Amino acid sequence: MVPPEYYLLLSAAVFCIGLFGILTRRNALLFLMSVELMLNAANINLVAFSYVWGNITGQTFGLFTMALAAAEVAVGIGIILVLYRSFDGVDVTDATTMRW
Amino acid sequence: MVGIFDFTPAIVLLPFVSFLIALAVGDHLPKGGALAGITATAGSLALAIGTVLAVAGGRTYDATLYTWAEGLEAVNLTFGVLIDPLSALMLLIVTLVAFLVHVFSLGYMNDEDETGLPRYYAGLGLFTASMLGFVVADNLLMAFMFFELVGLCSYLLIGFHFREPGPPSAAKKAFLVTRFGDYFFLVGVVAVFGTFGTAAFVGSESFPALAEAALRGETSVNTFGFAPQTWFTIVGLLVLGGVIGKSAQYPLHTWLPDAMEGPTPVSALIHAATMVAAGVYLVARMYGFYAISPTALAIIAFVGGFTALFAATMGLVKREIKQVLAYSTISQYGYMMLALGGGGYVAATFHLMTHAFFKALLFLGAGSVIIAMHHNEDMWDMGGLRSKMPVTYYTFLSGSLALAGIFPFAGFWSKDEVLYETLLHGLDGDPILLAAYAMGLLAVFFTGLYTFRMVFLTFHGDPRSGTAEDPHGVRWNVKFPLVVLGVLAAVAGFVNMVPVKKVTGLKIDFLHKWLEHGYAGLTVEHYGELLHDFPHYGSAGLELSPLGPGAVSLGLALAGAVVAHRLYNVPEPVEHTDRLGEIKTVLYNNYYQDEYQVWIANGLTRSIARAANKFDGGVVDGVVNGVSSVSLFSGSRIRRIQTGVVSNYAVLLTLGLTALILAFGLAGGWFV
Amino acid sequence: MIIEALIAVTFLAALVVFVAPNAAAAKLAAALSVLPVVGSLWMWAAYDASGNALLGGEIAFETDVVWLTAGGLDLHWFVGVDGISLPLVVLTTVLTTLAIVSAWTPISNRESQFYGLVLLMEANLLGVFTALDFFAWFVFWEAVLVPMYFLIGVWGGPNRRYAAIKFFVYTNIASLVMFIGFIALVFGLGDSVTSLRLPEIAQALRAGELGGFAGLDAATLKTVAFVAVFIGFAVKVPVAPLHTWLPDAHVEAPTPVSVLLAGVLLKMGTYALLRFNFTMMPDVATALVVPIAGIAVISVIYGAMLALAQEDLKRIVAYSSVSSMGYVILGLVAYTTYGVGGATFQMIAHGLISGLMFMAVGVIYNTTHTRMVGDMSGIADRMPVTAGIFVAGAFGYMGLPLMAGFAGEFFIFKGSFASTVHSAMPLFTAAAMFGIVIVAGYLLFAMQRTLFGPFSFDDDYDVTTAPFHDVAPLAVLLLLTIVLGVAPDLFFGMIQEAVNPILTGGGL
Amino acid sequence: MTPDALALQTETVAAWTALAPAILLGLTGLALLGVDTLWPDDPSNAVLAGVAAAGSILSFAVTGWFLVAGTGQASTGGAIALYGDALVVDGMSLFFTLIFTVVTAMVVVAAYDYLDDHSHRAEFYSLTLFAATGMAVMATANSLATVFISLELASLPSYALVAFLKTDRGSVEAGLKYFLIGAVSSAVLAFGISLVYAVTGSLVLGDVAAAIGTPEMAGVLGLGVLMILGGFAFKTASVPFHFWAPEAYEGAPAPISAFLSSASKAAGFAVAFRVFVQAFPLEAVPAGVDWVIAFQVLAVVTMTLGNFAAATQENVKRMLAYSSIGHAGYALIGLAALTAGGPNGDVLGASMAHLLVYGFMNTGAFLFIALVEHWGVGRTFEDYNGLASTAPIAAVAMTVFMFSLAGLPPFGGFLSKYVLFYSAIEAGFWWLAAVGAVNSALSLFYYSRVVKAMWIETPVADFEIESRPVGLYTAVLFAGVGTLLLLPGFGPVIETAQTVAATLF
Repeated sequence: MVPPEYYLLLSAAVFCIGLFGILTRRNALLFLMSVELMLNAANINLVAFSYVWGNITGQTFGLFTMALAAAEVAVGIGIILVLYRSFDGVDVTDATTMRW
Repeated sequence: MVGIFDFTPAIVLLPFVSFLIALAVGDHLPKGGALAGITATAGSLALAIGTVLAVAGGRTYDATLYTWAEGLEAVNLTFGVLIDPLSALMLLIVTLVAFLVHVFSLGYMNDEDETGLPRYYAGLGLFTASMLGFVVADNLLMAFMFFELVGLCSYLLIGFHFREPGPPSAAKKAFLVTRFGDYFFLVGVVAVFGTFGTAAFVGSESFPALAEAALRGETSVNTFGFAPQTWFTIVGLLVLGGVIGKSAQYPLHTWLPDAMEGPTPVSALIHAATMVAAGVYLVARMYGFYAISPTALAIIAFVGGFTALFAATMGLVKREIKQVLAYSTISQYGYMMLALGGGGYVAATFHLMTHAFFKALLFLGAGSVIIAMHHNEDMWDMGGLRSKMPVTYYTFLSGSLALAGIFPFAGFWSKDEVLYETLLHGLDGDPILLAAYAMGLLAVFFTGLYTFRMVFLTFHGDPRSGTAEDPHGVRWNVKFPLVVLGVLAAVAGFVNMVPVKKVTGLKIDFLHKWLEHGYAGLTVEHYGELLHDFPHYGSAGLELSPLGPGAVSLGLALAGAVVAHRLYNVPEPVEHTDRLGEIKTVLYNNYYQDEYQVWIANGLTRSIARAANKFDGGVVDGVVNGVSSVSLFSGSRIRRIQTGVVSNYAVLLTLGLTALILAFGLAGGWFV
Repeated sequence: MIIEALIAVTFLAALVVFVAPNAAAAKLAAALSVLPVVGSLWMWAAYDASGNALLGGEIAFETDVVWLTAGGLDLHWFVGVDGISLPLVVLTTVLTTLAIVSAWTPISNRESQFYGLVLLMEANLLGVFTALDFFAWFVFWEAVLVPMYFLIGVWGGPNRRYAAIKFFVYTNIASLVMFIGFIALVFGLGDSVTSLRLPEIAQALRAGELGGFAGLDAATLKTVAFVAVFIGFAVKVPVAPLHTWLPDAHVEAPTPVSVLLAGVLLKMGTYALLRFNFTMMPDVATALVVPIAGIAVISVIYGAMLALAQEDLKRIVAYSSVSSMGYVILGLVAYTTYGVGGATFQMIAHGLISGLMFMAVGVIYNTTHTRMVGDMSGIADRMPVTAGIFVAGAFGYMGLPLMAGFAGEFFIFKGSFASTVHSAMPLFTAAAMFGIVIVAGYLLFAMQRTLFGPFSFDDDYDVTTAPFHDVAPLAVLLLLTIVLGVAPDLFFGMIQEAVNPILTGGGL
Repeated sequence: MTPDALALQTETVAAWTALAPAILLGLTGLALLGVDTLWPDDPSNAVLAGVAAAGSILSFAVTGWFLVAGTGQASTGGAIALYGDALVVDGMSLFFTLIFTVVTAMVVVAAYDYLDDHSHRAEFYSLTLFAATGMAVMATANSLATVFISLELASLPSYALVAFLKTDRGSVEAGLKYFLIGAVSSAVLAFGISLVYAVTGSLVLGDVAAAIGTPEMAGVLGLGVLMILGGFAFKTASVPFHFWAPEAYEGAPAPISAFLSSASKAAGFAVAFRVFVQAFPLEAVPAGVDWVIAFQVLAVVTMTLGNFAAATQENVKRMLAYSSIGHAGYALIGLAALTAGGPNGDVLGASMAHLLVYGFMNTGAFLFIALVEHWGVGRTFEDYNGLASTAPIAAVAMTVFMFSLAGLPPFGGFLSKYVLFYSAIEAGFWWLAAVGAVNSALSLFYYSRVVKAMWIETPVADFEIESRPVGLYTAVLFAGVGTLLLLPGFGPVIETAQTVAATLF
């Protein structure tokens, strides 16, 4: 079988890719997608180690995570819409009326 | 049974009551409270006479009347009354002079329609009360407290004319200079308490007695790590600081001439009987403590002698009559100090008494002249007053003869004894005493000179101004005190004619006898023993006829008088000061004593204070404000992290977490 | 219960005045503030306890109930007085009433708030001087700041905002430093104390039951805590160089507030120093005698020199307070009956005299609208009575015998000169005593320039005699000063009874 | 009371009833939606606010009753575990629920006036209630799964609520930032949880605690722990996950700022306390994973940054936002001052008590801001000048909040901060207390600026304040009275907090 460390490395890689996206992308939607990547990195771990440990806790939680991710996106899209309306654009770096 | 001594507190309290009366209802009283004051002082005088008679009967009195602070597991601080020959005599002098000054004030203040009379008489009353309290004090602390009150009164009275610029300044100076001396006095008082645990003057547990016992090795006291002899000298000199301040000895004499800004009766009171006398009286009061310290005695004598000469020279060139008297006062108290230092306890007391009479007389006489001259004090505007105001003239003359020390007036006997005692003990081989004696002797000549310069300029020759042509007359209330004092100035010396005794063998040194009884530790004999045992005065046991020295000093005095006669007893006298050349300016400026003292008090101290203020505002407070401004600045920087760009937040967030993880990873060794 | 009654009455009075209409507030506050005066005087008359409240002596009018339990240690409502605190209670009530009366003229806006806050502060001050449980005490201690902040901030002079905030934050930081030091000490005591009652802590500390804590061994902990607590209180006193909030606060505060600030609030600091540092940790205090006495001397001389450099009458008196408080520190560290007792007495004396001076300055200010020495001259010509009392008060400040100031200072000098805690104490004493010359210097200079000489005044206000209710408080204070100066035993007896237990044992 | 409480443990009443507070909140939220749908056209604000307030107050009452009755506490047989230990009702959960419910009540009452001229009121109330439900569940979450889910349940409505003022750029921006940071944080949290699961093979806190003793993969475990810590740091607005807070609080509708800064923050601490104490007990964690140090760092940095940044603000609302970051730092002491075998119950309890008091005073302060916004007065300190002359009562309340936040007596904040520092020193962390003391001294500076503006300064322009909104006034005064009463009434609070906290160890 595949040693668990590999799963960890994979998930870490995915997580970092997501993080990289967040740090570099200014488009709100891409930002959201990157977050999804990070969440899925977590899911990789959960599922993999659910197998390693031989219990389904991980898989179940993985499902929950996906559902929550969807909900999050729903709320996020809403917010991005109003963002688009009031700042006519989805560039997250435009909204800087409040600072310091 | 109720004895006269039960009324001793009344001697002090009567003037105090008059102070309260004048203060409270003075405005509504006739003569603004003067009568209350006169009555009170008269009462005090009567009681004082009674006390003196009782003491003459061989009785003495020492009682603690009030516990000011009761120490638990610590000493009590008390007020008490000590009546012995010395204090009784002083009571008599003070009450008499105070009484006469009150009477004189009727003429000087009331008749001249001065304002603020209640304040004036309240001041006089408190002044008298404080001085009397000081005189009867039976311990050093009480003495100090009344000593200070005397200082307060002098401030109030010197500054009586507070609406003019001069008096307030003079009053401030008087208090400040004496306060400087009193600082050392207070340290001395505290030190006495710390050393002996008591400040009583009399009794086997009194601090002089304890000090003597300690030196004789009979007991031990806390001398703070010094040798007893050294420590007692230090303490004695500390107390002496107050004496030098109050008795206007060099270098703290500068306040006294300025104090002439006060009303003339006040000057009489201050200089003759109260404030200035207080210093010398204090030394006499605790003479047992000084007698055991050669160093202290030598310093006292030297300071005295120097002051006597020093002040006399300055008296030569003054224009205002009161200024001359002021410097003569300083000079005369120098003599008393000289006597005390020279072991002439009786002589000092004697001169204190005679001086009280003739100096009061001279001031009151001067006051009468000033009334006559419509408050013009410049002697060069006077002249020829002899015919206009004979009573004043002859009494003033009597006082002057006494001051100059002309036989047989009072001053002659006392000053003569002062010099004699000093010389006698100096010849035991004490060069400092001899030096002091020499200065004292030289001062005699100057005394005669300035005294008669004053007399001639004021009363002889032709009038030199309109006012001198027809002076303002004076009434009985001025003349009466003058006459009384004039007589005393003439005859007071007969109470102690030591030379005569020495020559004729008659037992007529009444003052000696007077001071020989009383409390064991406070008698002349005891002081004699102390002087013999510790500074070894008179140990050589040499005999010296009083006639020689007496003749010398009398000769010098007469010489001074003659010179004055030559220079100033002419129809049109002129200033001869130019002959002095450069010295003249020096003398006019009083050897620049005021200048440097004013510079210390004002220039130096104030600039230090200003520097301290800058430091306080800049550094000390600067740090405080600095802390706050630094915090606020760092705050304004910290908030800059919040750029408002959400991507930066993500970056910072990631960096923060990464930093945390790395730190822990490295510390926890996860990555091995 | 008299103490609770006292505090409660004052609180209620404060509330009543708060809601009263502005017009009536002044008189109402004065009338109500008489109640605590009566109460405290009754306490003084009825007082017959002896000994030190912290060291097992009798505690008069005691109440002790558990309030709440937090963090293992009970917090008590524990109040009572002994010979040290009772005089301060009396001082507080009397001075507050007089300050209220003296506020009638200068305070002309938002009166009800002003007098309400004054009474509120009085209530808290009473709490500070009577509380014997650390927590209750600390609550009152901090609560005093709030009314003071408003009193300075709302009714103060032009620069009042700065002064108020400075006072507020500075003293609050100090309190927190003190708090940490003290709590660390309490935990260092471990199980030997079951509550925060000061007597318990004091006795445990003196019994040497302090253990190590937080990595510090007992000795170090004690020293560190002592220093922390000392600094915390030194700011309140204030001791140089922690004094700079004081002149600003005084100059900006309205006169009645200055009176309370100098008269009572500064005493909080010295009182706390006596109760905490010098009663609980005499061994550390005597070990640190040189720095402490040094600070005292510096405060005396430095404060006096600063006063000498001031042109503003209020600043002069403010800095001279720093100077006078230096004497108190010197007396405390002497550990003799007269030293510590005199220090306590000096708190009262200085409270009265500094109050008198501030009021006198205020009365002059009321008509001249300036406090600058240079702006006026010959005021005595127009305001003879005020000037007279001013002079009397000034001489009291200079330590004129038979006035309270001299008694306090002389006791301190006598006690500290003979102190055995260090061989150099006589030198420290002599050095500090020179303050009496400097104080005479600046007060005499100031009086000569303002009160005396020919009358001249730049502004066009007509300088007239002050109204009766301005002068009356001055007269009362002057009278009290003289009474205490002539008969210091009125307080000094009970003070000594409370002080003497401090001087023995506890590592001394 | 006790019989009923005991009854809850027996079969007569189903154990799930112990969740009544959370359930009530959730039902109220649904009910509000129902009202909205059934009601012809726009339902009346009063009804909605009434329902919301009633629901939260009822839930508050029930919680209080449970707490007094001893449900889930030692007196009645200890914590009630439900659904395979996924949830647990114990004293601590009830204590926190108390905070959430009372804050929710105040917020909805205040919102009654605040929403007067807005649409979508029903959504506002119901979202608030749902968020509250999430928080109540957070307090009971006993498994990392429920922790994550309940946390999201609390967060998602909050995002929407912050952006509630759709047309207001500030509100939208705040919502965006809050949401994006929140999303990242939740991802981090999820990943952390997955890592912990990877190491321990369980999500139930107890089992995790049992499994972490094994040293292998300590690094992964530590990574997971720190990431979980990060997730909670977001909820509690602690450095470095605090960046959303200033903007979110400033831009959001003031009642929501109050809600987030008080209740949501408390919820974050609730889970943090439970997870770290129960899942990673100090006795068990491997040496390399000493999370206490991390919390110490966070506590110091957070309180310092919050206070220093707050000191230089011109905008009162933003100042309060930073100050609430600072207070998060104080509350973190509860975790930072833990020691193996130390007086942990006292420390944690003190922190909980502080959060309760903070719930009152901070909510009150933000609601005062809401009141001022309602009046249309500006947000800067200058705009507040002389406000006391026009609205003295509200100004008095605000003064109480400010001094209480600064930790001055005689207010609740003084006592809670006192006990917090006290217990920190007790635990031996006197330097933590010292840092906290310095900070609260500095905080006094900026809090008193508000007081100064209101009372001392003279108004620049006279205010046109026509209305005295009853709801806002009620909420503000309630908070004020609570802040005052918490000084004398602090005894039972701190005792309860410290007892319930002690049972966690």
